[in-house]
Amino acid sequence: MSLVGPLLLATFLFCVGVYGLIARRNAVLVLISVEMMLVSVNINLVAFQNLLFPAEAAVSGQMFALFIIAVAAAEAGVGLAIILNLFRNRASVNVDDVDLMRW
Amino acid sequence: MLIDWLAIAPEIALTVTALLVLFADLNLRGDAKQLVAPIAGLGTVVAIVFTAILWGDERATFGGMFVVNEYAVVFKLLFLGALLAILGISWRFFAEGRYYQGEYYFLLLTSFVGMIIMPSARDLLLLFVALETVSIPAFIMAGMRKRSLYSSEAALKFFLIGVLSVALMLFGISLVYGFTGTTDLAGIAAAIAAAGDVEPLLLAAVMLVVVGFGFKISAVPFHFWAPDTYAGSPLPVAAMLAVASKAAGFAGLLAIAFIAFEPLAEFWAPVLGVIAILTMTLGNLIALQQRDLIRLLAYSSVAQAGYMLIPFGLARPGATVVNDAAVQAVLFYLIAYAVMNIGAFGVAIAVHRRTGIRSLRDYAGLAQQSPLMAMGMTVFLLSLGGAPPTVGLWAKFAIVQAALTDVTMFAVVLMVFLVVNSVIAFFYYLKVVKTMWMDQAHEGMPALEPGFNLSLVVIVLMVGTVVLGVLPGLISDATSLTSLVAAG
Amino acid sequence: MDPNTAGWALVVALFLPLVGAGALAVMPSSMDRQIRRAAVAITGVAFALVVAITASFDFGRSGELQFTTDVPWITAINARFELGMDGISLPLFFLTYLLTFLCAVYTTKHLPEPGRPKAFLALMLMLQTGMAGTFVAFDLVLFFIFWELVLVPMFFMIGMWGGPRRDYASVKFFLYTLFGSIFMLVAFLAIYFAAGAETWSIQALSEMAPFGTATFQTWAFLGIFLGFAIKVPMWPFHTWLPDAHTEAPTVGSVLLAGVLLKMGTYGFVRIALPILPEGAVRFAPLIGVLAVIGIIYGSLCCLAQTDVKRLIAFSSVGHMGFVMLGVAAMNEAGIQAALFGNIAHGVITGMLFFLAGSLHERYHTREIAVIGGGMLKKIPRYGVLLTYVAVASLGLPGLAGFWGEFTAMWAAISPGLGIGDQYGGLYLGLVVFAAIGTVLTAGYFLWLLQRVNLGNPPERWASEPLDDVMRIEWVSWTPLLLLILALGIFPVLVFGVQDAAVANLMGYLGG
Amino acid sequence: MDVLLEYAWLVPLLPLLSTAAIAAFGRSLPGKGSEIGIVALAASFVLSVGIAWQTFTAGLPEPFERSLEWSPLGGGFVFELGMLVDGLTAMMFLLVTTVSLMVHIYSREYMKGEPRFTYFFSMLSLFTFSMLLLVIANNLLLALIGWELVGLCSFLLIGFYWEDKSNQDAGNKAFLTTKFGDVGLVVGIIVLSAGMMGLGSSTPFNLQELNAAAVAGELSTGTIVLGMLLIFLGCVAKSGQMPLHVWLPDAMAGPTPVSALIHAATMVTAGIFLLARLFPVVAQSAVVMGVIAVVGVITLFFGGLLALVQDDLKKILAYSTVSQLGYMTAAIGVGGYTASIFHLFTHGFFKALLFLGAGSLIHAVHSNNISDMGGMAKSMPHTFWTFIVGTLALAGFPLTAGFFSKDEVLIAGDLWAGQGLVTGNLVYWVGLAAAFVTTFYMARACFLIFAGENRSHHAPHESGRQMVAPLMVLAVLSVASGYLLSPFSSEQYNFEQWTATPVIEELTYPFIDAGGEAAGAGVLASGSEVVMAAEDGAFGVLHGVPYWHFDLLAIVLVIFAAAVLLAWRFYGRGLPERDPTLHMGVATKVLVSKYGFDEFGYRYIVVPVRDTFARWATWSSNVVIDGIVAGAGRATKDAAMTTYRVLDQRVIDGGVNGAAFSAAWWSDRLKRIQSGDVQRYAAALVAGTIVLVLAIAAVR
Repeated sequence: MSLVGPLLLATFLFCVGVYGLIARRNAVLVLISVEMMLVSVNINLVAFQNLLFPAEAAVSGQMFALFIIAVAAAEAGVGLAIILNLFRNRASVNVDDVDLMRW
Repeated sequence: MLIDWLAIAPEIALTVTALLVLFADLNLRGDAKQLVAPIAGLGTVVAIVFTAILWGDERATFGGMFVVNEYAVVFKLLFLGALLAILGISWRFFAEGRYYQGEYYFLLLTSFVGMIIMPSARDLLLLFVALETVSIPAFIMAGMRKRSLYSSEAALKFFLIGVLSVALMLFGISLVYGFTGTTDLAGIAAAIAAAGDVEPLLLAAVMLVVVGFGFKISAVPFHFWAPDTYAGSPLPVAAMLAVASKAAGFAGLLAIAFIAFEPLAEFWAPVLGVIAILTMTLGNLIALQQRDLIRLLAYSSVAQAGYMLIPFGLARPGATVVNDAAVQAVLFYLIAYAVMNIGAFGVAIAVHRRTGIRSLRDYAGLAQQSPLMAMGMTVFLLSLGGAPPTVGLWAKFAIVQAALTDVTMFAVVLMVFLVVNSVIAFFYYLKVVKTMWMDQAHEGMPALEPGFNLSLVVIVLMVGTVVLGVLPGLISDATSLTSLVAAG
Repeated sequence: MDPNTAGWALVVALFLPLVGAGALAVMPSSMDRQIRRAAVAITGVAFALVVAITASFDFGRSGELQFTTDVPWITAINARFELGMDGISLPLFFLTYLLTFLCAVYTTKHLPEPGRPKAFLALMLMLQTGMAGTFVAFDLVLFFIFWELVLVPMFFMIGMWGGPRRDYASVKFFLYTLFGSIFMLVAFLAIYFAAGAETWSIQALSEMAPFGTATFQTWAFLGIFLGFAIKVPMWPFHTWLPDAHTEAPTVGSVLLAGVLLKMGTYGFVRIALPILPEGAVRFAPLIGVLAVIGIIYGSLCCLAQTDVKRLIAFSSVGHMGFVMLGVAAMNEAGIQAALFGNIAHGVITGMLFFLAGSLHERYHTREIAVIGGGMLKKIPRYGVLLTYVAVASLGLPGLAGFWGEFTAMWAAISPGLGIGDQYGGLYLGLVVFAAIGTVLTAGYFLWLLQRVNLGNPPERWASEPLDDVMRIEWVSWTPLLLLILALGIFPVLVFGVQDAAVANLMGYLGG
Repeated sequence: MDVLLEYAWLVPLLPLLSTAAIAAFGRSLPGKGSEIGIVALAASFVLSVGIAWQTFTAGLPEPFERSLEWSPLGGGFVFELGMLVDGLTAMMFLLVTTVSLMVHIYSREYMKGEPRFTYFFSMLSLFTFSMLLLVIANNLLLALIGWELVGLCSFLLIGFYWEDKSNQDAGNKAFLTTKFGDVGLVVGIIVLSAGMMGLGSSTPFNLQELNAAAVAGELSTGTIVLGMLLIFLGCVAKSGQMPLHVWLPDAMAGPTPVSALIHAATMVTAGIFLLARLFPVVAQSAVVMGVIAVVGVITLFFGGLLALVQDDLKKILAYSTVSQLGYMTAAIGVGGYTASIFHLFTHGFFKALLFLGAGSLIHAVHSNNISDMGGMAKSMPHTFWTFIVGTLALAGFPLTAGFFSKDEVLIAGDLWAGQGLVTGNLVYWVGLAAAFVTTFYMARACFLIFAGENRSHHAPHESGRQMVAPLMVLAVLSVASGYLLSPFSSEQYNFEQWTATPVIEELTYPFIDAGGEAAGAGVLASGSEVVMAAEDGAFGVLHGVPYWHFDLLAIVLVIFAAAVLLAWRFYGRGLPERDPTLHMGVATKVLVSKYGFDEFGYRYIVVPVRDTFARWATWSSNVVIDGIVAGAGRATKDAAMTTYRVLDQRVIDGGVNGAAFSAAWWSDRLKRIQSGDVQRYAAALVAGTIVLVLAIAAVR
């Protein structure tokens, strides 16, 4: 199986994630876009592992993917907590409103 | 495979302490909660003892993923020392601020666990885990003051930029893995060296990895979060972010730059050099305009990161002498930076905790109110600027020295920027000093009561700054021993 | 004391003031008197020690280092704690302690707003260690530390006890000098590596010299030149000086003019010339030209001043011009002249600033027009002193000022190291212009005297009770007044001490 | 017995000590310190007499030199504190100590009741010391020190009455003008010493070595010409030569005794003395001698003319001093070494006499103006005859000192002309013309002062003993001193051999190679008495005692008679109620109406001389040269202002500050990047990353 497909998919997901992070106003959506980026990374790793280095004993690619999933979960939790707290303080999850501090 | 427990003893000690703190906080009630701080301090001391024991011997475990050598030990000691200092300046702040001190100390310790792993990590995976262990608790700590808009805004900005940069870094890592088929730093270096001609995409991947750490050390253009986060989050957290987590970032950056991607130095060195120039210049110039002391310190710490990036700009593949000099310069600068910057934040906390003041103008006449604090601040700022007889001078000295071990045109350019920037920096450092000493105090300023721990920390750091300024040998001798080659 | 073994004496003399500063710092601010007395005691003891050192100095071997201390300091970079003293260091070292002592005495009665003698004197003592160290440090790194150590206390002196524009002046002083000294540091490191990264010892490097390529010598010298030229200050790097002097408190100005400026020339003679001879030779004509421009220019500016203190400040530019002209001559006589000019200017201008200070205390203004003359009638003793010192400053033979100026011109007529063959004409021109500078100097001093001293006091002062020179002022001034005369009559006091040392120096320069 | 010479250093030292002593506890003494000065001066006077006798009877020995190394100057060169005692030194000693002593005594009465009486005396002593130091110096550097010190004393004493501005200005003018000359002197000394260093001398300032080297032709012509011309500039300023004489008349603002001592007898002759000291060097270059001669001639003539239209007695004397100094300078320029210093010697006495006399008169009538005097002969007999003696000497009346010395100058010019050197003729003829002028204005002054009625508002009375005694002593000297070098003086012991030294004796002028009939430059000499010093037949300095030059004597007498008669014609009966000086139109009418001869004389001699020339000279002096000096001063001040305001404050300083400000400006712009919007941050971050990626690709 060719490496092109997975890589294209990963890149596409990643770019979507970046776009979402920059463009979407809703904090939750921003968070989701971040998750998409991480997922794309996982796809990359697993694809490389299986297609390029199937013989590697340490299977470090997939290991890495597993770790990323775990960490991503933690990040998502923390992120949601922060957003929740923000929503408590000001009844909005709109990222634009968050600009008290500048300069 | 069996585990070298002694090698990871400091990490274990700190983790256990963290759990203890959490447990104690859950079970203790009322003022008894105050106990958590001493516990944390005690645990840190234990960790320091373990680390000290490790001085001088070479250990590796987890299949070489985790390495202990002098380089790592120096870093760990730096982190643990910083931890002690931050505990010292945190205590009254949280005790009186009715914050969630139990959680705070737990998160703080956890974050530091990540930091002391960082210099030992010799695998991208471990580096990544350590980095996240540093960051995630930090995200929460930044938002510690739950009711404060500022605090939560700080947390959000910190979090978003953080995860974004991590994502970018991970993408880079995945590509690197794709090229080299391993995540072991030495292995990566070997693979790259073997590969011969260099793929542009690989270089791109390298840059993406750099971004991750660039965020941690708040190098331009990844620095935007820093001022807002420092300003918004509780001051001890700001101190921690400005010093410890920045140092952690440098530890990681050193590892990947001088071990994994050392063969590519000819490509990334100039880029990092340019980033250094941008960082120090931009940081200094913006700092000139700051009226809020914390923001001023934030930008100054951005500029400081710029100075510390200079040695990276000097790296060259295979040039062991230059690279070692560079690493030592960074290490030395980090230590000096930790001493003087934590001190500066300590004084800021002392003033702020009592008077709620952060605007520069309100520091007027601080000298009359509390000569000790004013003196301390003066020493720290002069040191940050690099005036003798303070350790700051030697930090800059070390960088210049590294730059001149083998002079190149680019090195000269970097030097000129360093000189000009140090002079610019004095503009705003002196501005603070002048306000404290030469302006008249406003009426109705509540007197300062820094409290014992804080005063102790400030005094110790102040003395340290000056003593090291007179006898830099105390650390330069240690840092000069530590070279990454031994660590490779 | 045996000059060969008693290195401790130098170390003690050097760090005594610093310790004293610490001692003062712990005294409660309420003990105003005691603090001032303590400062006098400290500086007095230090000065006595220096007198003892001078007494036991082996003048027969003034060319070699004496009272040496040499211990490892920063092993990582081979920096050593190397102290010593030869014929060139001794006079400056002595002057430093004398002036500081007198300043301490003076401060027992006079201290500008906002008082706070503790802080003031502590800073002064720190300053003393910094200044003195510069003259006896024989390791480039150590030298640099002492050099920079001076900045901070002086910054505070100007910034806290200074005049109305003190903020501007203090920051300007600090940044201006800092700027130069960082380039100097870079140059030092360049030298260190060019010489094989083994030693920072000035002696050793001088013996190794010349090393490095011609380009290296030029660039390294340029770096050092920036550092020292700003300190001297040479035209056009002088603009920090008038502001600093005008705003600084009396004691600050005295030390600034008396010692700080000397550090620049000393640096040129001790470091720049012997370690980078080729660069020095290449730069000599430039230095000469700048020096003479400084002479003419400084005097012209003096003619334009309306503020006594500012006038004196500008006169320093002119006088240091003569000093640098001596350096530019690049021969023994020139170096001698430069160093003598250093001492003479230190004593005379230091004294002038004392006078300007107490002038301000009496009239509460330094505007010549406001004072409006008649001081010889109103406060005759003071007027006589002013005349005496002014006349000394315009280089009258028989007083200290003459020897530096004349010998500088005399030496510049036949510059050494083969510069004469190439630039003989240029140097002749320099001498002529320098000589014209002496006329201008005489011009502005006489004019100053005419406007403040002579004539009848204007009525606004006629009734005012202004007290003549007070006892404390006599005490703190007499030594300088005598020194001015002594140096004028016995130039050998300085020339003789320096002779062998300068000869050594020229040995390094291959002259 | 050289023992006296061994102690020559005491001569300058004593006045120095007295200076200190007077300053220290002069006030507490009964005589306010004056006695200390007089005692000290008397002592050095006695010593000087002894030394003079020593050298006078010693024949022609090598100069007596003693020196000790005072200080190294670096490079193995030494500044030596040393004394050089020869005839010239002894002569100056005698002159300075005598006049100074007289002035000290005189001042006791003259300055009585003055404020700062004590200060005055200590300054007098200090001046005497400085002058003697300059005289005794064995090297140029030491001489320079003395030179500068006399300048300072002059400055301090001119401005003695510093309450009013004009005196302050006079003092500054004097100091600065001479200081300007010192630029030349200093650089000149440096140039010569550089030459000596080139010859490997370790004492490059030593006078004897310098002279010897010059005579031996070791010094390059360039060095000599450049060095000497520069030094001469110093002399021009100090000795009031044109065009730098402007300060001298103003210097009369000082007390009269000061004018007598400093601005007539001693200090102003320092320049001449220096030229005499360096005569062997001067004599090496035709250019130098030419310049000196021309400057001297111009000065002696036009300086004299200026005195014609003065009303202030001291100014008249001042201009006459200028003119007499011109004679001395000119004499040096035409090789009249002996003539020059002989005139210096005699002039010292009679000019001091005249000034002290003037002082006595002014003391009596409380005015400087001769128009306020008149008829003094009756009321002040002693002053009268002493003043007349002085006048005769100044006018060069036969058998007075002035006669012998001035005529020697003329003869020197004549002999020089004999070598086909035009400057010789200049000196001879212009010198004669100036003699006429001198006589005329002195006669005018005398008539207006002593003849006619008393025009003052006070009852004039003779001054006291302390003032008259010095007058008498000086009067005697004004006549006697001339006989040291006259047809009457001895073959072996006379002024010429007294002041000559071996170097001078063997001196030859390299630029003159007239073999055959050689004539002496130094003295009235010709024919049998002439002894050639140089074997090669080159024109050398000759010696021998003078003999009567009846032709010259005749001319002098005629001129004298003419001038006096002319003066007497106009002023003989005191100041006419319609003073011809002011209303010459009326005067002309009177003359025309009476004698055609008078009219002729008046129209063709008096008018041109007194009005046209004098007016022009006055104008040139006061307007042009003064104007230039003043203008220079103003220009400098303006230049100063501009330099300071524009260049220093704006450009240079502005640059420094500008850098700082621009930093602030940038800072203000840059900080706005921190927009506060987290997504912008993110965008920036991503953008940054992309740039990095591209950048590194570019690096590759």
